Amino acid sequence: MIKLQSVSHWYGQVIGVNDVTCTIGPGVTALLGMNGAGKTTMMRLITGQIRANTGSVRVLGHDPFANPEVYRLLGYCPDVDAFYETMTGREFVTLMARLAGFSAPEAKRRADEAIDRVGMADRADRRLAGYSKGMRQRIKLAQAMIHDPRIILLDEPLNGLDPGGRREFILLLRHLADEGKLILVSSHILFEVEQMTRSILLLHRGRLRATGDLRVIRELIDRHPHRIRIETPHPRALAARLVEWPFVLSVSLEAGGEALEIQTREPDRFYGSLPELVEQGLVILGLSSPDNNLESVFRYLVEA
Amino acid sequence: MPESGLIADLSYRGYDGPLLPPTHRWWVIARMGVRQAFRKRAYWVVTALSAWYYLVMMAVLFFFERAAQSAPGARGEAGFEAFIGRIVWKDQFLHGFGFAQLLYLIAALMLGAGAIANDNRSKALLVILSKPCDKRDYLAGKWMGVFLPLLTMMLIPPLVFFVYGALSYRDYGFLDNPWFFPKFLIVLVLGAAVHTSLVIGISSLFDQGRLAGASYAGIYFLTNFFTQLMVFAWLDSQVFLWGGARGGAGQSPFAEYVDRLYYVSIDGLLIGLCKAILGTDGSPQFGMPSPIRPVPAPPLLATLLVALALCAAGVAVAWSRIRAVEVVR
Amino acid sequence: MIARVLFLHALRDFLRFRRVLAWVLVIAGVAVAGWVWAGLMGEMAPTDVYARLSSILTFRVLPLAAAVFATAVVGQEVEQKTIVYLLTRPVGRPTLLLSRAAAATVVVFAIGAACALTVAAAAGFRSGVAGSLGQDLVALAVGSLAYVSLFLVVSLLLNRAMVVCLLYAFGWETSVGNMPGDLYHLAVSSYLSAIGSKPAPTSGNPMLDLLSGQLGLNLITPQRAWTVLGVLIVVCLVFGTRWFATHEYVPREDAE
Amino acid sequence: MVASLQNLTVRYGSFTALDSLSAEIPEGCVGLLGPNGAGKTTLIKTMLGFLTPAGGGGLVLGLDIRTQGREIRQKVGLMPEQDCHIPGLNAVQFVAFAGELAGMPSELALRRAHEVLEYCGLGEARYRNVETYSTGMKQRIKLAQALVHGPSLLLLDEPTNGLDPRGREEMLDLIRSVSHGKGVNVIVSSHLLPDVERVCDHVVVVSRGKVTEQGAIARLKVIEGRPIDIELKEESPEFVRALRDLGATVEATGLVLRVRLEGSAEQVSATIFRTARQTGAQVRGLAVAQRSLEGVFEEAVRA
Repeated sequence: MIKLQSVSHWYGQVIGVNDVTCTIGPGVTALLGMNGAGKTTMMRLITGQIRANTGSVRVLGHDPFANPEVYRLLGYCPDVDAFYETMTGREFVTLMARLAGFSAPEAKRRADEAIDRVGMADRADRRLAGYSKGMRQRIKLAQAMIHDPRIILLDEPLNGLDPGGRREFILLLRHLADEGKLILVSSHILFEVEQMTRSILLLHRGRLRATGDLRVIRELIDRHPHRIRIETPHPRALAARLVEWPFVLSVSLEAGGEALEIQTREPDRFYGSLPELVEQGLVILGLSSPDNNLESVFRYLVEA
Repeated sequence: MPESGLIADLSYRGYDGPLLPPTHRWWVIARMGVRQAFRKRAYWVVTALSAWYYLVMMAVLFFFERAAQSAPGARGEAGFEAFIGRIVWKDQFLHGFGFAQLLYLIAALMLGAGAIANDNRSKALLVILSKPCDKRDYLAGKWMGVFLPLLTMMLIPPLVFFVYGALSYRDYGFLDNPWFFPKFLIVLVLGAAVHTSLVIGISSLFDQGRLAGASYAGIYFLTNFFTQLMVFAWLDSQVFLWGGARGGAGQSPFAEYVDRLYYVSIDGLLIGLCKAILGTDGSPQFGMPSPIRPVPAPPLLATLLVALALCAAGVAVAWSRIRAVEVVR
Repeated sequence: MIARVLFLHALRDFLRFRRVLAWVLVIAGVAVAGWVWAGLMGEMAPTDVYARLSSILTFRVLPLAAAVFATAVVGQEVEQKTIVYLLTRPVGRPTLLLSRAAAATVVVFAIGAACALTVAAAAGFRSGVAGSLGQDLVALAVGSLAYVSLFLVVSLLLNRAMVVCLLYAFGWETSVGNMPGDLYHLAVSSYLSAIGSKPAPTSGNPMLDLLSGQLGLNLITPQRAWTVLGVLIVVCLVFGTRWFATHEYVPREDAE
Repeated sequence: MVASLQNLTVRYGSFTALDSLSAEIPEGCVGLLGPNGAGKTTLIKTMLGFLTPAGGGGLVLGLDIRTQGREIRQKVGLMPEQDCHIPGLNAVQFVAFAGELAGMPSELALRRAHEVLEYCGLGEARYRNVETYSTGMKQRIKLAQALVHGPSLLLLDEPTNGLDPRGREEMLDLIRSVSHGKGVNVIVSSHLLPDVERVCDHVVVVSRGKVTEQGAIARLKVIEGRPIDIELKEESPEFVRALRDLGATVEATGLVLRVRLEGSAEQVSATIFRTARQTGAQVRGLAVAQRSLEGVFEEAVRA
């Protein structure tokens, strides 16, 4: 669907994206990165607002720059918080539908349906100037999916949504992904992204740092072995036994005395041999892996 | 060497220093305005430029005096006497004030156009009102923040000329009636107040300094344009009285209003105010003889009322436009 | 079809209440100036009064309106950051630019025509004024198109376009009419006055001539004026659309 | 008690933003939660004396919100949700100006501005104009201008909004270090519940203009009957069936099973590991089940 071939782009001497090569297929993919890592630049390249200085960008086989063919199949929810403030939400979405080439009645119908889908049906007739951030975000979503695009790009879509709104949005995204659409979401709220997808695309300082499934990437981070925390009434006894296992790199006892933390590069073997210890009378009350989530993976990958 | 080893705890600590009573916050905002104005180089450039009439006048006087002394015998001296006789000292301040109007506008734009407009765009009110300030402090502070630098800018050139005049031309009657200078200061205060109120009022209507500046300049030039029409209407009636080319029968219905309509613009009003307060109709610039009679001064009370009305209007517009805090549900 | 939607959206945006109010005030100012002035020039022939006023007032307001609305076609959208919604629609950029420019031209012409009408009313609709008014309306039509396309190109190239356009209109064009030699060929207004109503060469009052830019000679024949303006419009629009279609219009990446 | 509000009612025209809302805000760090348009921002504005309530009243830091608005705002630091700064100033000038506005003498304000900027991690960007700041830095300088006059109550409206993960972590550390042991009470109004969980001890949930839930987070998260959450490596129906045979009630959602089993914690965990080994399932997570804050939020909002 989307193919980037050694793409670079810079504004003056500020590097936006530097030699990125990747392909993005259907389903939900998360575009992650620090502020200024090049996420917005990449989004603008794919939506054809800017042109790559080197390399090529292909969306559905076409060069997206100022290309109406691509925009017929692409929906974009921009990161800028800007609107035609004097219009109402419904008018704005209807206008966007008309500009997508629908007739007046068809545009009205689609607008009402999209506004309903983002839960703004009762508040869409007020002027945009008075909207809260969450409401503006929903209107932006509505206009992004009004013309049944095959690709939907969302730049910081969760910004300002309340928990209820975010849950509805994630369900909506999953539903759209099930219809075979390609959804690229750039977001900073990692614990939300984790609920959306496991396929990530991590940019750091303009370079592509990691792509693919989160779990696989986590395995590949060998510089940071897996940390596993165990809550037990007798940490020292358990620690003595764990140290004997060859695949346990380190064991550290927490000050509170009720828990210990081990580091291992082979989590599978560790989890597999734990039950034996329990059978030999050692007690494990709690077992968790503090860094088996997107937040830690992100932190490890973008460490200076 | 401090004997006991000490690692300071640089984490957050509260502020327990003195806190002034949460009143008269407007002075803080005004001082910020003044500080920002004095920091701008362009401000001083405009101040210097606005003194050009006074500088020219000083140069003219200086060279005439030199020429008179170097010329042989009494003729040179007499020529200078005649020249200086023609000069009405207080009118020089009127002309200085009149010729600097454009620069006063530029200063007002530079100081005031963005005063509230840029605040609207950057939502500065949220910061200011979350401190112990309210709308009154904000408006008063902003107004003074523009008024004080504008008044200083208007004040410096005439002050310099006054000192120069008082020192070197005392015996030519410069200080015969010294009361004209305090009156002139009142003119400057009113002039600065009118410009400040109008530019603050217009600035509050926009959220971009540039647009506010463009609108105020637009209004200024449009009304000024109107005064230009009156200028040559006046010249035309002069030429006519003077038996000029266009004989022609009756006089147009507006002839007698011309000298009033002449003042119907921002700079016209200020010049009118200056004439009315100084109590002069003005006299030819640079002491050059000229057949055209200057436009007579407008009635003092009427001009004063119009000026104060403009000030009130500007402030009222600004007050109504400053919404305490965007009420967003 | 989409062009019509763009045209109507731009029209609605340009004719917002606050903007219309501002221009109504301007036209009111013109009316007052015209009425007062006509009163003063009691004995002058109405057509001459009309022609004089139209060159001073109407053909000054036209470039002013053009400067405001031409820069709003693209410049304002970029500044408001709402350009992203237009650029990511399945609409060719030329259509986008031209339909919004058309809306701007229509609004500018409307303002110019309103000015011309008030000035004509001020000069009294007596003999001949209607004729020169008609002539002026034609000049205003082609003038608004010329000014809008010229200022559009300026707004595409520079981001501080409004100031540049105003300087051109009020600085260059007002003074070029009075300059010696052929400098007047470089001002749109000279060509427009060749097409529109032409005030009598001199009115015997040097100041009046200075103001209405009559001091210099204006030897442009209407035919040449039409060709030059036509070329100017075509060149500006073609260059503008090419430039708009090949360049990036994106709010500046916030500095890290 | 930082603030006590008695049936506050605020109306915008016909819309009732706060509907006789009563709340007792305890010391320390309190999370203010609620869906869009529930009245959170209105509550903050009323506490600061921006809006005069149609009915009811309250005290903030012992000062009456109806009459002593200015005194409250001198003791409180507000970090607004929207971006806001004073145009044309660099960071130090801006924060010093905020200090002077709060009543600090100008030279003390300048010294304090440097200190607070250093503290908020803007030490090296202190002389740059605020317009050139990134989203993260804009959030920090908003916190700095709220802290400059040493407030005893800090109101933070969406402090971590728009920050990247590292920025969010640093902002949360900042808030936690200010609110614990420095004598500064903090009220965090946010939509990011995990952030609130990491920083706050108490929570007040506002929905449709009323307080529908309030209390210590720890207490609210407890589920009666202490069920155990087990996370497996892959789904294993045999494991679930084996547990059910042992009389446990099991609710499976994806890889996580919520198990209720009689017996002490040690016995339950021993049985779980034994069954896992027998059925070849691999247990990767074992914890006492807690209601997520989102769960608390959902129930409070639905009420």
